[in-house]
Amino acid sequence: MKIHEYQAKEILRRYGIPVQPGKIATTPAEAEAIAREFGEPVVIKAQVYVGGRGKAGGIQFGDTPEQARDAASRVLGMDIKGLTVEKVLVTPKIEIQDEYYLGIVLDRASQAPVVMVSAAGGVDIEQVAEETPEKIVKQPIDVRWGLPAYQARNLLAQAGMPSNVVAKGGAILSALAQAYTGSDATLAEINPLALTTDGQVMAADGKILIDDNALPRQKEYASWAEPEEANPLEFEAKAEGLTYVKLDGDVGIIGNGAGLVMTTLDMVARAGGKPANFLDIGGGARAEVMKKALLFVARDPQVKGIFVNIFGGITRGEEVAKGIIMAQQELPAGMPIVARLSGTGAEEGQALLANAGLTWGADMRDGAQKIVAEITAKGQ
Amino acid sequence: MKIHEYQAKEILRRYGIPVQPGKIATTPAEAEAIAREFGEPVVIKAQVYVGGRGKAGGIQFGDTPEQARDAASRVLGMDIKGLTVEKVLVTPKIEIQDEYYLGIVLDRASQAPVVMVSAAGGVDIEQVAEETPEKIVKQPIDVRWGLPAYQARNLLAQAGMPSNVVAKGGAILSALAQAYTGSDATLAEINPLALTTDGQVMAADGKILIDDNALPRQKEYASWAEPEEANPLEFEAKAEGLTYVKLDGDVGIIGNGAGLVMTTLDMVARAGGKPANFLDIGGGARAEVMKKALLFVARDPQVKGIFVNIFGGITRGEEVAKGIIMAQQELPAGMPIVARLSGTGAEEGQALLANAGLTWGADMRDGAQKIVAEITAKGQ
Amino acid sequence: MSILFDKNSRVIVQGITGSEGRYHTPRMIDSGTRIVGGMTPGKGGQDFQGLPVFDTVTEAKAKTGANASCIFVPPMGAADAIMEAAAAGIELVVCITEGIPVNDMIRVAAFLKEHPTRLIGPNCPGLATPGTGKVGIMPYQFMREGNVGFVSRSGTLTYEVVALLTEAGLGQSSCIGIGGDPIIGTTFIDCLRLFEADPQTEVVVMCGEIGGSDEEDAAAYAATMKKPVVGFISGRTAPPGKRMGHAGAIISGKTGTAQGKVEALQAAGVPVADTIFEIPELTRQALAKRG
Amino acid sequence: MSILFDKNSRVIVQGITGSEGRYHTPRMIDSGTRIVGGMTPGKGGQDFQGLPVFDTVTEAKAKTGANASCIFVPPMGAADAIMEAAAAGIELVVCITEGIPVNDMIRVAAFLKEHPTRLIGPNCPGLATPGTGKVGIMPYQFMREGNVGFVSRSGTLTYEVVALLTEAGLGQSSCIGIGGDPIIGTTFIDCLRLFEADPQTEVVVMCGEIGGSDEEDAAAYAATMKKPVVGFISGRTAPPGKRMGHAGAIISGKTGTAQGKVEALQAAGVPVADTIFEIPELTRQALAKRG
Repeated sequence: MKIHEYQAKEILRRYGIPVQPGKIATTPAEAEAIAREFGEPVVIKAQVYVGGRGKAGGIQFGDTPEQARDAASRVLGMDIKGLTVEKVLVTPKIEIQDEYYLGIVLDRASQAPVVMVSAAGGVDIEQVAEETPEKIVKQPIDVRWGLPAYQARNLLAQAGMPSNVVAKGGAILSALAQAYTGSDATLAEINPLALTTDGQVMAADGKILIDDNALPRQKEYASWAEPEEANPLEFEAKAEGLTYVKLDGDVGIIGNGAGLVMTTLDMVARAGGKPANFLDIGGGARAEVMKKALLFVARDPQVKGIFVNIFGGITRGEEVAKGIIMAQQELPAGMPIVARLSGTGAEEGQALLANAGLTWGADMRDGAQKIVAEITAKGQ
Repeated sequence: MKIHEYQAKEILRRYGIPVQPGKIATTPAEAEAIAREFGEPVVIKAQVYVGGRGKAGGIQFGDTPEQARDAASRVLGMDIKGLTVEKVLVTPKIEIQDEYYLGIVLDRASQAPVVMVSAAGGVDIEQVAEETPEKIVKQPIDVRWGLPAYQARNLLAQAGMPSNVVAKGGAILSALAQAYTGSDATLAEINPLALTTDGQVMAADGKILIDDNALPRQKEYASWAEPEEANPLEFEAKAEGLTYVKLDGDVGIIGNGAGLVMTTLDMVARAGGKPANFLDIGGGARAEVMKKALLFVARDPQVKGIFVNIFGGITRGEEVAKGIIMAQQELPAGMPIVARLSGTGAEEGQALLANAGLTWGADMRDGAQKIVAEITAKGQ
Repeated sequence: MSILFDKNSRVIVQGITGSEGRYHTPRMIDSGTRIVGGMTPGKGGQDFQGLPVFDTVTEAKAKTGANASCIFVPPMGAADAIMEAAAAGIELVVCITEGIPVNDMIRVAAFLKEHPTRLIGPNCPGLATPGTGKVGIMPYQFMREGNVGFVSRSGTLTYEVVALLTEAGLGQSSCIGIGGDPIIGTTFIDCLRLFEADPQTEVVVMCGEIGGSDEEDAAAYAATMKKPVVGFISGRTAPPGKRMGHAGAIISGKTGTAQGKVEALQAAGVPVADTIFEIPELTRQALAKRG
Repeated sequence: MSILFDKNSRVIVQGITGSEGRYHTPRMIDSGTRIVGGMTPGKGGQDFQGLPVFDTVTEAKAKTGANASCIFVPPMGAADAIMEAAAAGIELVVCITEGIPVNDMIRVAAFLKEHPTRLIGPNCPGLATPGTGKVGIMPYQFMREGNVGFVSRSGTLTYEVVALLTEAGLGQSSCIGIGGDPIIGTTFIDCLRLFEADPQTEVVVMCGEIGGSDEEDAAAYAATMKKPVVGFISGRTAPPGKRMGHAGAIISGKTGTAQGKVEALQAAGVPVADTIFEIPELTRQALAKRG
C-alpha cells in the first residue's frame, strides 16, 4: 500500500527520526495560513503517489505567506504523470548542505530486508546505482538482531559519509529499520537524508510502502488508504478481494491464479489480441464473485469482449458458469464473452453455458483465438 | 521500580491482554460512583507495594454501589504490612472457574528472561514451587526470537492446562513476553490467569517490576514512580543518585561500591554493632555528595553514629574529608563520626580530618571498632 | 521413488478444523496420503472424521509419529504455525496459506536457517507424488505416475500443464508448486537438485514467471545437471511490475523480466516452450535425446 | 604470563572523548597499557592526546590492529558498543559502564554466543596484570606482580583486598573485577578456568557476594582444580534481597545467601575468610601446602 510523504514522515517521527514539522493544505489559503503559523520560509510539496514530482515542478518555495499561497496555487491542481495534485505538504524550508540516501527494501534473494546507503543521495540516486554501483553500500538485515546502531554507523562510514553524519545518521538508520519492521513496510526510504548548513541531520523526504498482507494488523495505517486517482478500479478491486491491473488493450481477461492469468494474457497476445486487464479471482470463487469480476472488467470503456479462463481445482466450473450467466443480464448488450472451463466441474459448466447460448473454448488457446475473432468480427 | 496492580494491568492491556476495566478510588464515595458506573458487582482491591494483601483483607467485594462504598471504607486506610492503603482499584467482579499462573522473570543463570507457568495458580504458587516443583514448567526465552505463540502454547500444554486455556492463554503469554521486553521489566506476572465460568481467559491480577536502569528510556513508566510509604528515604535517595537501604540498627554506614559497603556492614556487625543502613555513594563522588550522604543517613532517627568507609580509586580521599567536614556543621551536635580513608588521596584526607578533630580509622576493622565503641560510650 | 513425499510420509494437518482444512483433508486422504492427525489450538482432544486433533504440533508428533505437515492456518497465524512445526522437528512442512505478511516470512526464513525442516510455500498448491498421494490442494485426478519431475511457481498453471503432460502420456514422478510469494521455503534450484538425485525422475519441467531471480539461478544449475530440463516462463505480455521506489529499482536492477529468464534458460541449454502447449512435445524430445 | 591481558594486547577506548574516557585513558597509559586509539561516533578524525579517534570500531581495528577494547560509553549506548566491538572481531572487551538496562545485556549475552569475543563486566572495574598494565579503572598503584590470581565481583572491595595482599608481600598474576550486574560476560568459573591454565598463577583468591549462584558454580569447579582457591563472601549481615515477586522466589529458591555460598565453598575444600583481613594468611597457607 502506498502512503504519502507526509504520512511516511509521521511514521518516521514516531520512531524518533528528526523530521521538519509540516501540515497539509488543500487550498492556497490554507497553505498561506500554515506558512504564517510557521513564521518562516516554507516549501510546498505536492502529495501524489508518484516519483519525479520535483522535476515536474511539484515542489515550490515560498519565503512569505503570500508567496506560499502563490506557490500552492501553482502546485494544487497540477498534473504529475497523470495524477492531479489535490493536497500539498507545507513545511519549513531547510538549508541543505549535503544530501545522502538511506533505503531499506525487501530483497527476495537474501530473504531479508536489505539496507542501502549512499553518500550520493538526492534525485539522481538511480543513476548513481547504474553508473557507479560501488557508491552504494548494501547489507541484508539479520532480523534476529535488527539493525543495531553500530551496524548502521558502519554502513554510513563505509559509504564515506562525514563523521557527524555517521553518528547522527547511524541513529536515524537504525530507527528507520525499526520503522520498517514496526510498520510492516516492504520499502522505507529517506532521500535525501539532509545535512543542514547548521549541522543537523534530518529526513527531508520519506517514502514508505506497507505490505498489503499486513494491513489487518496495521489498522491505523490501513485507514490511510486512498484511491489512486489514476487507478480507481484497482483500488476498488482490492477492496472487493480481486486482484486487478489495468492494461492498454481491449480484451478483458479473467482467470483463477496469477500464473494462469499471466499465461492467458500471453495466449491472447499470441492470438493477436491486446489484453485490457489482469484479473485474478483467486481460489474457490463462487458464482457471485465471478459475476462481480465480469461486471468489474466491463466497467473499463476500452473493453470490447471478455475471456474467462478457469482451471477448476478448488474453483468449480458450474459456479463459474452460473456467475457468467448471471452477469450476462447486466453486461452491455452484445458484449462478446468466451469462457473456457477445465478441471473440476468443467462439464457441468460447459453444459450450462451451452444452454445459455454462450461461447466456450476447448482449451486456453482455442478460447483466446475465439474471443479475438469475435471482437474483430464485431469491429468490422 | 515497583508499580501498582492497576498500572501493571494498563501495560498488559496495551499489549492486547484481556483485563477487566478498572478505575482508582481514593475515597469510599469515589468507589461507590465507580461501582455505579460499572453497574455490576465489583471488587475493591488495595493498591499497595506489597504482596499478601488478599490474606490481610485488602480485597473485598461489593455487589451494590453502597456495598462497594462500605468495602472501600474498610480497605482504604487499612494497614498492610506497615503500609497504609491510600487507593483502591474498583473493577467488575468475575466468576472464576479456575486459576493459573504465568510469570516471566530475569534469570541470571540462563542470562535470559525465564517463563514459568503452572496450572496450579493463585495465592499459593510459592508453596506449589516448594512442595511440587514438577507442577511448574520453566523455559528461558531466546531473545532473538522472543516467545512465539506456539512456544507459549507448548508451555501451557506441558503444564497440563485445558485446551481452551492453552489456545487463549498462549496468546496471552506471548503478549506478556512482549510486554516484559517492551516495558523493560525484570518481572511480569499474571497470577491468577483466570478461566471464568463463561469460558473467558483473562489476567485477574498483574505484577510488573521495571528495571531502574531502563527508566531513562521508559519515560512514561518512570513518571509512575511513587515514594514507598514504608521507605520514603530509599525513594528520596534514589532521586539523589544514592543507593540507600534502611536496616534495623543504629550505626549509619556510608561507603563507595556495593561490595565494600556490604563488607563494611559485616565488619561493623563483627565489632558488635548493628548497621542502620546500607548507603553506597558510587564511584568518583565529590565533597557535596559525601555531605548529602551524611545528612541523609542522619535523618534516620535510629542512627546514633556514622561510619564512613572509603577506598579511593576514582573517589578521592580529600573530597570525602571535605564533605564530612561540611556536613558536620549541620549534623546533630555530638553525633559520632568515624571515617576511614584509604587509597587515592587518603593521606590528604586524613590530615584534613585530623585538623577538624574528627576520628579516623587505620583500616576498615579499626574504623568499625571505633564507631561501635564511640556509640557504646555515648549510650552509657 | 519421488522427492519430498513418499509412502513413509505421515502427515498432520495444521488448521484441520478450519474451513480449508475441513475441505482438503478428506481429499488428501482420498489421494492416498497417510494423514495421521490434525492440530488446532483450543480443539485438542476432539476428533475430525476419526482423526485425533491436538493443541500443539509437539503433542501431535509425539502421539502420531508425524514427519510432515500441511498448513491451512489463516495468514496472521501461519508463520507461527510453520515455526511450530519446525521447532517440533517435522521434516517437511507444506504451507498452503496465502496472504502471510512478508515480515513474518522473513522471520520464518531466518528461523529455518537454525532448523533442518524443509518448507514448501507458502501461498502454494503443495505437492503431489502420483501413485502415493498429495499434500496440499492440487487436483490429483489429472496426475499420472511417471518419470517427469514437475515444478512451478503458480497453482492453476501447474494444473493446466500437468493435465497436458498426462494427456500426452507423460506421467509425473512428483509435482511441486513452490508458491508465488517473495519469500518461499523451497526454490526452483532446490527442486532441480532433488529431482537430479531422484532415480525415478528422468526429465524436469520447470514453469517460471516474471519477477525475482529464482529462474536465472536455476538456469545456472540446470546447465550442470545430468538430466534434461524443459522450461516455460509466463508473463511475457505482463506490464513491468510496479517498482518499489528507488530502492526497488536499485536492488532488482534489470533482473526479473520474462525475456531475461528465457534467455538465461536457453543459454543453459534448456529448451523454453513458447506456450504451454509445446511443453509435452519438448519434454518428449528431451527424453528421446537422453536415450 | 597472565590471563586475558598481556604484552601483546593492543587496546582501544570506546567513548574516549567522554569524561570517563578522558580521565582514565591517561591512567591506563601510565600503567603501561598499550592504548592504540579511541573511538567515539561523530569524533572520527580527531585525536585525543596524540591517539587517533575513529567513528567505528571496525575502522579503529583496521587502522591500529587493536585486539582489546575498554568501554566507557554511557549506559544507554553501552550494549551497542559491546556488540560493535564483538562484531568487529575484538577479542577482549572490558565494559566499565554502570547502569546498562538488563534487557540490553540479555541481548548482548545472546549476541556473544554467536561471537568468540570475551566480555568482562559490565559495571566492573576491569582487569589488571601487574607489571604489564590495566584495562579499566582499578587503582594500579596497590598492585604488585606475583603468583596470586585475584577475582572479585565488586570494585572497591577488590582494591581493599588487593592492597592487603600486596602489603602482605603476595603479588598478583592478574586481578579481575567481573562486575556486579545480574548479566555479566565472564563469571567466577570462567576466571578459575583461566587461572588454572595460567603458568604464572599458583593460587586464586575469589571474593564473592550474596545473590545469584556464580559462587556455588565456581565452588563445584574449584573442587576439581589442581591449584588452591581461597574464598571470601561479603554481605553476611545484609538483609535478604528484595524478592522479585513470586517468580523471583520460585526461580532463585534458596540459592544466593551468604551462608549457602560459604558452605558450598567449604564443601569444595576452599577455605573461606571470615573477614578480608584473614585473606592474606589463608593465601599464604594455601601456597605453603601446595609446595
